[in-house]
Amino acid sequence: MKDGLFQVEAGSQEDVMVLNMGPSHPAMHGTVRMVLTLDGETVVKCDPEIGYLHRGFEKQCESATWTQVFPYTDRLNYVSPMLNNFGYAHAVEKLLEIEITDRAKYIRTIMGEVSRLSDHLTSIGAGALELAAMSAFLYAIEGRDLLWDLHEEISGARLTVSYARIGGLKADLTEEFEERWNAVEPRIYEILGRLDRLMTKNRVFLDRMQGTGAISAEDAIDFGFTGPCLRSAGVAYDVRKDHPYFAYDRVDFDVPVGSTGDNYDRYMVRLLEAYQSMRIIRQCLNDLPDGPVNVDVPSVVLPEKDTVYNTIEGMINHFKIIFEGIQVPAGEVYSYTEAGNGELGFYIVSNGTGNPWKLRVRPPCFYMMGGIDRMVEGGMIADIIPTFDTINMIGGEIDR
Amino acid sequence: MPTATINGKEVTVPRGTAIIRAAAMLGINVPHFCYHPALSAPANCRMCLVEVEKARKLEPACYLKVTDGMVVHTESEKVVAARQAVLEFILINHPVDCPICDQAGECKLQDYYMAYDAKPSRLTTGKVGKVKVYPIGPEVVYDGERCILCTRCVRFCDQITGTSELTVVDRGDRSEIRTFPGRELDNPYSMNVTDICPVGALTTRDFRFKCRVWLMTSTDSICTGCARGCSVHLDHYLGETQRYRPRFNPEVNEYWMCDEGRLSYKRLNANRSGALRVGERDDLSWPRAARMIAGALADAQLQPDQIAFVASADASTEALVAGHEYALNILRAGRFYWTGRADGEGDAFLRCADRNPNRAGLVHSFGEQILERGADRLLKDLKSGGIRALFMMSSALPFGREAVEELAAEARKLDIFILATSHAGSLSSAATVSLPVAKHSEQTGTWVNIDGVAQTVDAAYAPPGVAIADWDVYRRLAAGADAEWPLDSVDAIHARIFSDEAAE
Amino acid sequence: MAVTVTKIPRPDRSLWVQSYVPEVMRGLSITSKQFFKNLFTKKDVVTIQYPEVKRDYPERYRGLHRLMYRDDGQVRCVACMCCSTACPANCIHIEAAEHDDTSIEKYPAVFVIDELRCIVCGMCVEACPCDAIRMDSGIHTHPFYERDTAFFDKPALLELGGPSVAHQGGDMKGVQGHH
Amino acid sequence: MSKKVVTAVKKKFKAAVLDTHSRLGDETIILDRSALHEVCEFLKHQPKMEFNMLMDVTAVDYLNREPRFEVVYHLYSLTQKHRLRLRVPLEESDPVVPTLTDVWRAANWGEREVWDMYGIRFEGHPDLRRILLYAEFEGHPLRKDYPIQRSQPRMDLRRKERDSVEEYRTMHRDRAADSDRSAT
Amino acid sequence: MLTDILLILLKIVAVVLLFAMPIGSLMTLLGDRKQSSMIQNRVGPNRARLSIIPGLGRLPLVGIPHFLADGLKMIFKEDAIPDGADRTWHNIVPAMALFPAIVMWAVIPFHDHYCTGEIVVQNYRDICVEGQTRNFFSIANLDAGLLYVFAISGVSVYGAAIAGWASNAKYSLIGGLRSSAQMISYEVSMALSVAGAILIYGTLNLNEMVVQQGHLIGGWLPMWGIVVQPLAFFIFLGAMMAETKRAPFDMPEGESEIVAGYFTEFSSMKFAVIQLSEYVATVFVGALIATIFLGGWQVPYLYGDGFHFGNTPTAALELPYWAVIALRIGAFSFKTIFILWLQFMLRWTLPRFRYDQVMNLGWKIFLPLSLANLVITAFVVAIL
Repeated sequence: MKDGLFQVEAGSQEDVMVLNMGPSHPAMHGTVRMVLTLDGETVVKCDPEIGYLHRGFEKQCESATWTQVFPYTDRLNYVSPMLNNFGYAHAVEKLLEIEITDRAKYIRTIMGEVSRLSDHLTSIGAGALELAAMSAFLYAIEGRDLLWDLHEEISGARLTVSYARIGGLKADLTEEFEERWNAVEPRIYEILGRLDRLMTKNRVFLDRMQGTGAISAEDAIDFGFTGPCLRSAGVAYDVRKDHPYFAYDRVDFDVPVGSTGDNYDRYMVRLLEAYQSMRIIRQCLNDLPDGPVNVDVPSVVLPEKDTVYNTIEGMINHFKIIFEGIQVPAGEVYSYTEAGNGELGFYIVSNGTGNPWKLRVRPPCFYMMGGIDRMVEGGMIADIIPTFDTINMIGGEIDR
Repeated sequence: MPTATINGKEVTVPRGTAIIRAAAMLGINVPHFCYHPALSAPANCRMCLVEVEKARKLEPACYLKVTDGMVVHTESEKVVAARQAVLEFILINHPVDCPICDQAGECKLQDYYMAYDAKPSRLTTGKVGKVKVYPIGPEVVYDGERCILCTRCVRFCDQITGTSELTVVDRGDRSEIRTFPGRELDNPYSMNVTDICPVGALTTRDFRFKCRVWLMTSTDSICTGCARGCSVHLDHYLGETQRYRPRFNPEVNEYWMCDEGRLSYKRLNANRSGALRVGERDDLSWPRAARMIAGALADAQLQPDQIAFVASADASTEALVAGHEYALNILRAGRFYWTGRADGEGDAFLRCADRNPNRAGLVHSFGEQILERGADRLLKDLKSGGIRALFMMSSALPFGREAVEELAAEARKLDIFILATSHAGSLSSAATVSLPVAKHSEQTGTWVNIDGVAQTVDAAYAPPGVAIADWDVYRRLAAGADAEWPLDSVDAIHARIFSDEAAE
Repeated sequence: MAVTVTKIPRPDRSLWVQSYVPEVMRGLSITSKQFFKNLFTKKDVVTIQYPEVKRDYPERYRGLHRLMYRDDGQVRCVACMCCSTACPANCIHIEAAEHDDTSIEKYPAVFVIDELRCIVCGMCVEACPCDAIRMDSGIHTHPFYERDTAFFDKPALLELGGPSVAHQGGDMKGVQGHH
Repeated sequence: MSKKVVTAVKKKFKAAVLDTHSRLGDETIILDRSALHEVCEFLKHQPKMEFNMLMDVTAVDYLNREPRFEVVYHLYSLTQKHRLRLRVPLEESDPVVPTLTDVWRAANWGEREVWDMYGIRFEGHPDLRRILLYAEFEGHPLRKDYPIQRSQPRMDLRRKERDSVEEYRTMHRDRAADSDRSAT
Repeated sequence: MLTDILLILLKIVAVVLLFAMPIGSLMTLLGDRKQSSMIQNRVGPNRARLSIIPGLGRLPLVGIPHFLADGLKMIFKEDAIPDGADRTWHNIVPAMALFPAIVMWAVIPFHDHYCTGEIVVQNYRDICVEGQTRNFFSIANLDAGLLYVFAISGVSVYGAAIAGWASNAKYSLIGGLRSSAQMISYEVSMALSVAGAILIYGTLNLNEMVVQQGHLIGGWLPMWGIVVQPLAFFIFLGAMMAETKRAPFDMPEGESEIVAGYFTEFSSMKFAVIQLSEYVATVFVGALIATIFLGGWQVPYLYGDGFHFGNTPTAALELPYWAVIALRIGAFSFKTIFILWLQFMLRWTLPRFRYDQVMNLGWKIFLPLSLANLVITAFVVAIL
């Protein structure tokens, strides 16, 4: 063995090996690098390194109009793009002091939950995949594809939806949407059931998940965990419940909460939340009110195309919004919504022009990655895999 | 000195001041179309109606003079309702033209509609069609449908140029702007009407469809077309100047500029060269090139009398000061010449016969006597021999193409011919060394106009290729010669210029 | 609203679980059910055999751009630059020019979309005030073997396009101008 | 609810509170940096406040304004369900704030990102490295005077990175020494 | 003498090239790809196509052309050897991995010895009268057949361990270490679990074992290994899967943890050979389990002269000898493939163990269980 490349000497406690896990590694989705110091297979030190997917999101947003930010937000947590869209729209609406229409609220709730389902399915499936249970992964992905078909149906794209608009939505639901959902619903239930039966009680799976990557509630709070990861540690914090927005105060759903904060709890939180999302969508579809999807504020919402084509008033309105951008009053706002991974915050500073002066995203998994070393140190290399997965770090979101 | 209260704030103004001016003093903008501070106020657009307490109806702010104790509201409910009504009326016959209208983006109608009305029209009848793309003058195109008949253009021709080409013809909703029979809008200041037109009715042929205004960035600059040095807004997009618009400067040009100057921006874009060439090599870096130039000058072992330096009346004062320093202490030139554009036609308003923007700066840097040694003299001296090395600043030449070729032919015979230039041409291909320099839109510079008004402007965009600011050229050449150089920043040069002035 | 919390059950490690076999059997029952089902009926197979079978894109699907034309076959676009302004990726290049027909006045002499740079967000369609550009061609952006071929110019975009039926310009058309 | 918090902080740290506002329901305290640490300790541990979560750390660059920078903290209380924003203005010439890593560990990565993006230093931070960008990056990109199109110089291959084995050994030695001490 | 050598060569060719290798490599395709696609609601490989019968167009042939295309591709891929690797060992290692996997096949009986004379069935055994028995259906009829298997499988650990070591890469090294630890550990329970079977059948000769499994308990229940040693069957299956590093015991390659384990740094044909050896070993596991626990080439109630229901001297349904041989070889192949199918089903169903859990399973569960199994079997055998 050549000296300096790596050393494996017997006997001494001190002899450890450094292993670069990533950035190019099958399990480090979204290119993350973990500099591991290993004692045998035990991780004694973990130094996560992120930023390989940094795209200058916040810098770009500062030179985009308020509307042009939407395509960028699609690419934050790219597994649940709708939630980012809505989170951002919600923040700007808060700054503009606009209350969106009831129908828009319900549609946002529905599509947000569809996105959340796809996020949870991905997390569960990818976790299974990385534990080598390939079939479970593909079942989950099949379910996710059905959900993305719905994305495509109403927004025109599966992933880069750009569906929300400030003051409402790009378009109403299609007429067939409810029919489509009725067809998809039983299949998603079937897939969730299949995943549950394949894994939840399987001892191989339990051994891998239980007791690994655990974090206490105090630590989780201290590190700024939110979402399923915080709830798995036993803290029932869900923005949808604690600070309801959209139509969440009008639907009935439960918040699954774990007790130990280990991988198994995180997996279960996601699985059970998926069922809750199904419930929410069904309720919203049943109570979906009629009416417009966009608010009646001409300075914010683009006029109808017919008006643009045929009247100078509509044309002027259209032009002003396109070339100047929406004029958002100067001020600052912090708005928070529950994204797939936890509290997705937008801190926006406007100087009263068509571009944001500062647009900060609080990516939920950023703070969770900040605590991951605490969760994997002392465990084995193999434990990093389910831990990293149940945290559900999304590269686009953490690196922006 | 009457004192009035506008929107709750008191203001004291000279007698005879219109409410709109008084409001402007308080920073309150009263929307208007027909009113222009340099023109008379006909109060025909009715957009500036404001509520004056104790008056029976709303009053035009552009026309009504402030009287003592007047209480004015410019944003009251009544006023806003009136503005909405005015806008609705104006828009009744306005075509759906924003996509093809050059004014879109800086159009008052758009601004006010979004600010005050933003309501759909109640109009159900068709719009009145009028003339489109009407060539009202050689530089200006008229669109009758977009015109709101504010008559600013008519008043401009009456009151500013005194040429009176324009008038309103027809009545009611068929009214249009026209020239008097047999005439054209062809005075040397005709393009100003497009600036003052609040909508897209009058547009310039030059800028027509060239670039959308919202895409451009505007930088405050000056026009270098003549010694007047009118203040302009230099609008540029993607590193290219798209147009000049006059910028209000009461000391120089007020609100106006001449057509010739307005079109002089074209020189900034034509034939630009950003390549640095020494001999046959054009892949050199500035430090390397500077060392080679210094080496070549040292090797040639020239007497001061064999070295000539040609200053330019086009260049900024910074460039001239730095050039002077370089010529005296590093180049050690013994002969000084100057070049610049030949005189043209002038008039009593803005246009100067002297077409060089900085003759004053030239005199300031090189002294009065240099004016006697112009381009003709340079050509003559070159022909008579004696000059072996020539350094020439970027400049226009006062004579025609043939004479330029002649000069180039003479320059080819020299041992060393260094040309600092921003354009590619026969002279630059004749040069042994061609140094790329920035235009005035690309560097910080101070220009002194015919009346001695100095204006400092900043770079609007980056120069092409490896071109750099004039003063920086001399700094780098000095560094190449390992010489001491006191003027290593714009600030240092400014310190020298303004301390000189203080000493005088 | 009170937070309704469900506590997640921790599975008890009974012999049933601990002995591996029953749960493995259960897992096998799921996978082998799918296996035999698909072996004999292909009922659950969701794969679409792409080049031979094509999925129908929904009506709102954003695909390749297309330029619409007027009744007389001329390009509908008037080069107002709204789309290139709204484009977050800066992928639309337009050069405007003057049209001989004064009723059209302005048209795009050059209209190029860099389809590789395009992020398919649909902002251009939303921004178009003339119904000139659409993304409903139902064709997705195909791979390009050379960079140059990704630039779709006006003829290429018009080829995908169709006549626009949108009524435009208010009642302007009915009224004759008096030139 | 959180209005009371603002009032209490104002009362207790009169000198350090520069301003407060509550636009759009976001309670905001603008603080002098000297009291930041103390105020945060107070906010975290005071009953009825219990800001046990640091939601986010970020900064804003108000170019051409004095003071130019502002570090912004968003706090949340899981027990009281209220939020608070702290803003700490900083001069361009001296962009330093005390770290909050010892109050909330979440501040660790948040502050690293602010350092990375704005070049604001956090005094006492245990590991103030760049986080999203690489160590050799020149400048701080979210500053308003960093042009969006600017490109970075090409960097050389790194010969050797931080030696984690060495770090671990030191750690291990210290730990061994500690246990030796406690044994004797 | 010469004919013997020729016969052995013929048998080697037949077993290795007609059975082990084709099934082994086809499994890469059918098991790994086609079977998984069926489980996962996909179509699986069907893009590479061949035109075999003119006029029928190009057919996907359940993906077999993919296998050919892959082989072709592998040959032309670059053989990358990491900087600082031990080139000699790096080059030798694939052969070292393949060698034991193939050599083990020597003792697998595909059928009973060929009888040149007449067959009389007595007490569930074929007895060859008036003729010789010829060993046509296994390469070598070793009396210590099972020991030979254990011995050779002990050698196979070197392939993985050295592959990991010779690559000069950390992931490979971890993979190599994991595989050596795992393979050595599982050999213990593997050997102990079949010890019960050895006690019952009283032989180490695999063919003899199979012959004995033709016995019918109570006249109807075949005395297959799985019937008399059910626990040992599960342990042996698990241990053999661990031995061949198949999922869920694929720690040494665990792609989500250590990229690809010991063969991370192998490419082109070298990679293909390592893969192939793994699959050949997998097929061997099928064959061995079929031999020991599923009655090998035995078809229930079928003996040399036809079907017997009960301990009768004459067949209830007489069959010609060639048909019997064909049925039995078919049965053996079917059983082997069934075990293979089962292994792949498990692979696509179960998550992977963790490294220490595998060791626990081996030492703390399989070992005591197989010991207990052995003791109980010993008692029972002694009593009977």
